[in-house]
Amino acid sequence: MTDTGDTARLSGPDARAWFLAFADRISRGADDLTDLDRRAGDGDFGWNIDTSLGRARSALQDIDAVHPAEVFGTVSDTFLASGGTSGPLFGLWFGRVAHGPEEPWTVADLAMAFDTATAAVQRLGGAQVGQKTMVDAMAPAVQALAGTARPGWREALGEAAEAASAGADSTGGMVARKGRASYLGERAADVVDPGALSIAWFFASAADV
Amino acid sequence: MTDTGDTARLSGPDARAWFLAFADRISRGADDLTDLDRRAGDGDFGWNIDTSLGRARSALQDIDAVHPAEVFGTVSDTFLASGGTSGPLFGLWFGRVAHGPEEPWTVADLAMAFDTATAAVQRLGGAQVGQKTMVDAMAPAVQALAGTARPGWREALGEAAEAASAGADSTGGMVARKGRASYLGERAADVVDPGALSIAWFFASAADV
Amino acid sequence: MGRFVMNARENLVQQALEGLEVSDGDLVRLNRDPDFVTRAEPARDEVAVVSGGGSGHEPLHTGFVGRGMLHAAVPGDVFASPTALQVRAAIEATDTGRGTVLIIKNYTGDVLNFSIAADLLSNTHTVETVLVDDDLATSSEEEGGPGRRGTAAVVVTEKVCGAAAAEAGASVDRVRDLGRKVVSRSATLGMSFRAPTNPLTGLRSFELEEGEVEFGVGIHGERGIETRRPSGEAADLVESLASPLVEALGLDRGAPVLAVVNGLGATHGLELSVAAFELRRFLEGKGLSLERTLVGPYVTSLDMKGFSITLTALDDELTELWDAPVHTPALR
Amino acid sequence: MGRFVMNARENLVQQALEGLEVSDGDLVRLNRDPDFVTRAEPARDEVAVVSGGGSGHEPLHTGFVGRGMLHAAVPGDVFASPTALQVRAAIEATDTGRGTVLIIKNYTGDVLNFSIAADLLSNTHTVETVLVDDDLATSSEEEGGPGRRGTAAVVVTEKVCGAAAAEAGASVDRVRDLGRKVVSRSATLGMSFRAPTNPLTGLRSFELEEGEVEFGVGIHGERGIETRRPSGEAADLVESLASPLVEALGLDRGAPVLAVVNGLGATHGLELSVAAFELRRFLEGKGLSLERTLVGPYVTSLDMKGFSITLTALDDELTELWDAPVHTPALR
Ligand SMILES: Nc1ncnc2c1ncn2[C@@H]1O[C@H](COP(=O)(O)OP(=O)(O)O)[C@@H](O)[C@H]1O
Ligand SMILES: Nc1ncnc2c1ncn2[C@@H]1O[C@H](COP(=O)(O)OP(=O)(O)O)[C@@H](O)[C@H]1O
Ligand SMILES: [Mg+2]
Ligand SMILES: [Mg+2]
Ligand SMILES: [Mg+2]
Ligand SMILES: [Mg+2]
Repeated sequence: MTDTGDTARLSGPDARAWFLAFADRISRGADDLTDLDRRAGDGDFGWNIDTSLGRARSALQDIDAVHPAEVFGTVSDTFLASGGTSGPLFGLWFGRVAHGPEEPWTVADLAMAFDTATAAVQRLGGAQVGQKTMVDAMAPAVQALAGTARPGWREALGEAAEAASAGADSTGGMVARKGRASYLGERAADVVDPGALSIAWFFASAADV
Repeated sequence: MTDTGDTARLSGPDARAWFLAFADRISRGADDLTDLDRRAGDGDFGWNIDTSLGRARSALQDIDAVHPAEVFGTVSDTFLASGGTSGPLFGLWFGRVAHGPEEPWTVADLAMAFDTATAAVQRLGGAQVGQKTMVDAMAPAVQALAGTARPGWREALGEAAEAASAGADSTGGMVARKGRASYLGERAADVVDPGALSIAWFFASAADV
Repeated sequence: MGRFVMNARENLVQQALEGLEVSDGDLVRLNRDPDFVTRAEPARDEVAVVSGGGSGHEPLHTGFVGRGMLHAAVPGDVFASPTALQVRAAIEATDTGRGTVLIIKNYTGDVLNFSIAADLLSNTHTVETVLVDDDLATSSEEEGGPGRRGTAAVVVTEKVCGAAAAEAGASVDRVRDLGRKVVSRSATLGMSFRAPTNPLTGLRSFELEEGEVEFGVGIHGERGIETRRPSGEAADLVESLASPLVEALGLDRGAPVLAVVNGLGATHGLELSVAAFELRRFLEGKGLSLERTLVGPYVTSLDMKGFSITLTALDDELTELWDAPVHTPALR
Repeated sequence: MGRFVMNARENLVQQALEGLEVSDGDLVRLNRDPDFVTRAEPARDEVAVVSGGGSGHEPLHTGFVGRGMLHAAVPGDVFASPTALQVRAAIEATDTGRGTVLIIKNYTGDVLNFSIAADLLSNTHTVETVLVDDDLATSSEEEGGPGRRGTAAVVVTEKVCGAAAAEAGASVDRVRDLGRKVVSRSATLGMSFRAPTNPLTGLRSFELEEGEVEFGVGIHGERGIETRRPSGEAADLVESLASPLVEALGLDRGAPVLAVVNGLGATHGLELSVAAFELRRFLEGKGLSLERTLVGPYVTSLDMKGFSITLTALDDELTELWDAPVHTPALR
């Protein structure tokens, strides 16, 4: 854990550290994610997300990261440049988060940014909670951020991480209604959705900053 | 034999009658011509020429035939409208003959017309005498017409027919240098050239007018 | 592998784009990384009309960049959507401040990437979308399904929107509405005699028996809705495509029609001309007036042998825009 | 039989011609019986440029009738010469009194029928001929042989002659001489991945094994001069065609070149663009300047898969004529 100063506001370097931690987590778990996608989709999820984050890792070296918006925007671009379904949706999500203020973010800023971003993903991807997608982890995290009483970003994100993790777990009993997994119906009902799991890991990675 | 008046000049109706007789001769001999072309070419000659003359027969009904040029021109067109090698060459030959004067023809007119026509066939087809083509019957007929002392067209054409017939016969011992037969070389040397034989029949048909 | 003129598979689209600059460098420019194609001479003060999609359908879309049609085309890999980043960059590069109309063929990937690009620019750019879903073969009553595929009507949409954008003062809403109007008045059906060959494997995407025809095909080598054994007469083939279109569009006697007789790749010009001849005969028999035609390989599916027919119900406004000047690599 | 969009075989060409009038009636007119195609708006006072030949090579020649190119095109049946009667009628229909230039691809039947038509009109019309014999694959030292075949350089010849004829006061000799100049400065080589299918029998004119390519093909489905097993890299394919052309034309460093990258029927636009890209790379490597290009299916051989490259050594005069305005169904 690196001390980056202000505990109330998320700085640019904080955000960068958060993404580097996330990238590490994904690298370690890529095979597991791919395996989930193999059982409920076309088996490329782990590779897709790992590649995008690999590119994000080097892109993040090249920027100043003076505020989180810049960091989220940079990561968004690396996802937007990839194919598949999750790449552009993650790109949209991070890209919408990057519309937050161009200064360090309060918990309220974080809550607002992830709220708009998740709304955009739902609008464009068309998925509701309960349809076994990344939205099942995003939506509870947004709710946790909106409802938190904690003024520090680490603690607030910790609550979001718990909510997202519970959301991801819940997909293990769902029949998919969106994405490739929906073609399999009941047959893939017990598989956890890799997109949702990744979102849970994303929030959890804030704890490693 | 029909008496059509003037014995010195070939009239339009004479020329028409000549072609009708020629068309009959070809109809009777079409299978033989095709057989020759089968042995030395692609076996469509009889069909090609018979079809063209069939169309000529009906076209000749529709014209006034006031002079031979009109008749030869009409027949030329039916040959020019056909494919293969002999069709266009016959069309050229008759078409060039049709450049003769627009009045009944003297023997001198006939000699001149067939001379230019044969020269055109040789120029455009590239065949010399002795190369086993229609030219082997055309050239001796032209010479006979040019050298004849007979003032009547029937007699002059009779001499041309004899010369053409001898010319056609001579192809029975030639190795072809032009047209499809040339691909067969020595193997088709003993076959009479159907193009030359048709020319001999053409001149001989004048006797049936 | 030797059956496709290409180098390494992963360079195919990129090198073909550079080749387009070789053949049509006077009309179009290639932007690299992200890849998209713009006009060599950008418009100064027009609503930008941008389209794109997977490659393998050339001359669509890159061949339609130019005066009177597209301002930019965004090519994906063969039969794969371009990325949202490419689309976003193309919008940013061509927006003159008057807004952008995105023309999107209805495929999940295209819709996703184009919409995301538009959404991410929503705080700085005005971006409107036209979704092209003309393929009658994929009509279905199902709620929430993917909807009809986008096929050759996209050419008519691009032409009309491009012409509208070129009119002095045209607004982004007008260009968008005209595009949607074209879509609502258009329908397409296609058939295939031979599936396309995958450039990667050299294999055909499906096989047909002698005399069989795949009816209702799209443009990605997928099977159609039915394998048929038609008479082999062009007249019957054309009628089987055109008749459902006339019905679906509800065309009444005397209605003015635009037809696109579109070659899907390996269909010869002679064949397309015979199809055009038969189509006129068929439409005349229905009392319809074939006012405008576009005959040729405009929306291909690699080297598929087959053709599609698109009908668009014209009115004076659409006819005028169809007739407006256009200067692109593939349509002039 | 179902694999070709046509009705009865004997109506194919006729109905395709009527279809051309459907698609391009604003530019061309069909004369029937004898069949030939003329401009919808005849030139008033120009040397007439007339070409033609067997069908199955569309858009050649009918697609090149129009302002700045041909005044008439005379189509034969598939792969068969038109008749002398058709050619004669086309000359008579388009001669404005300024004379006619006939552009003839070097095939026995075409040469015979076109020459006969010209000869029969020699007492009333001035008719000059340009014989196109650009196909390097058929070069031979043999005396009195049929000579090289005429292939894609005919498009360049038609374009240049048509542009020359449109110049005020151009004489028939000048138009002819320019055509002959193009021919003398052009050469072509083609290769095939898959032979064309005969529309009558549904059979291919030759078969190739996996990985084989037929090198030096013409445009009538005949085998080429050699069956090869090239690397499958576009770069190698292009070099094998272009390198002999550069040598045959004796092109020196810096020489300005026009290239036609021609699809033979079923070759996709992506492939032709890759070929254009590789051709520029190859020519630049030789220090040659690729000044102008024409990339597309212009001289086809039914649905043959393959392509040809034509190089023409330009000079200022030819470049100017190449750039002159043209408005035909296939080239604008
Ligand atoms: N409509 C959708 N809305 C939100 N997320 C979706 C949607 N469709 C799929 N997903 C997410 O995408 C993930 C699959 O991503 P990926 O493997 O990259 O896509 P693809 O199916 O194209 O290979 C799923 O685990 C799911 O979380
Ligand atoms: N170059 C030529 N000049 C004159 N006559 C020729 C020439 N080539 C062929 N012929 C004539 O054409 C005849 C064959 O005609 P036809 O069967 O119609 O042609 P094809 O070989 O095209 O089927 C031959 O018998 C010969 O008399
Ligand atoms: Mg997947
Ligand atoms: Mg995938
Ligand atoms: Mg024969
Ligand atoms: Mg024959």
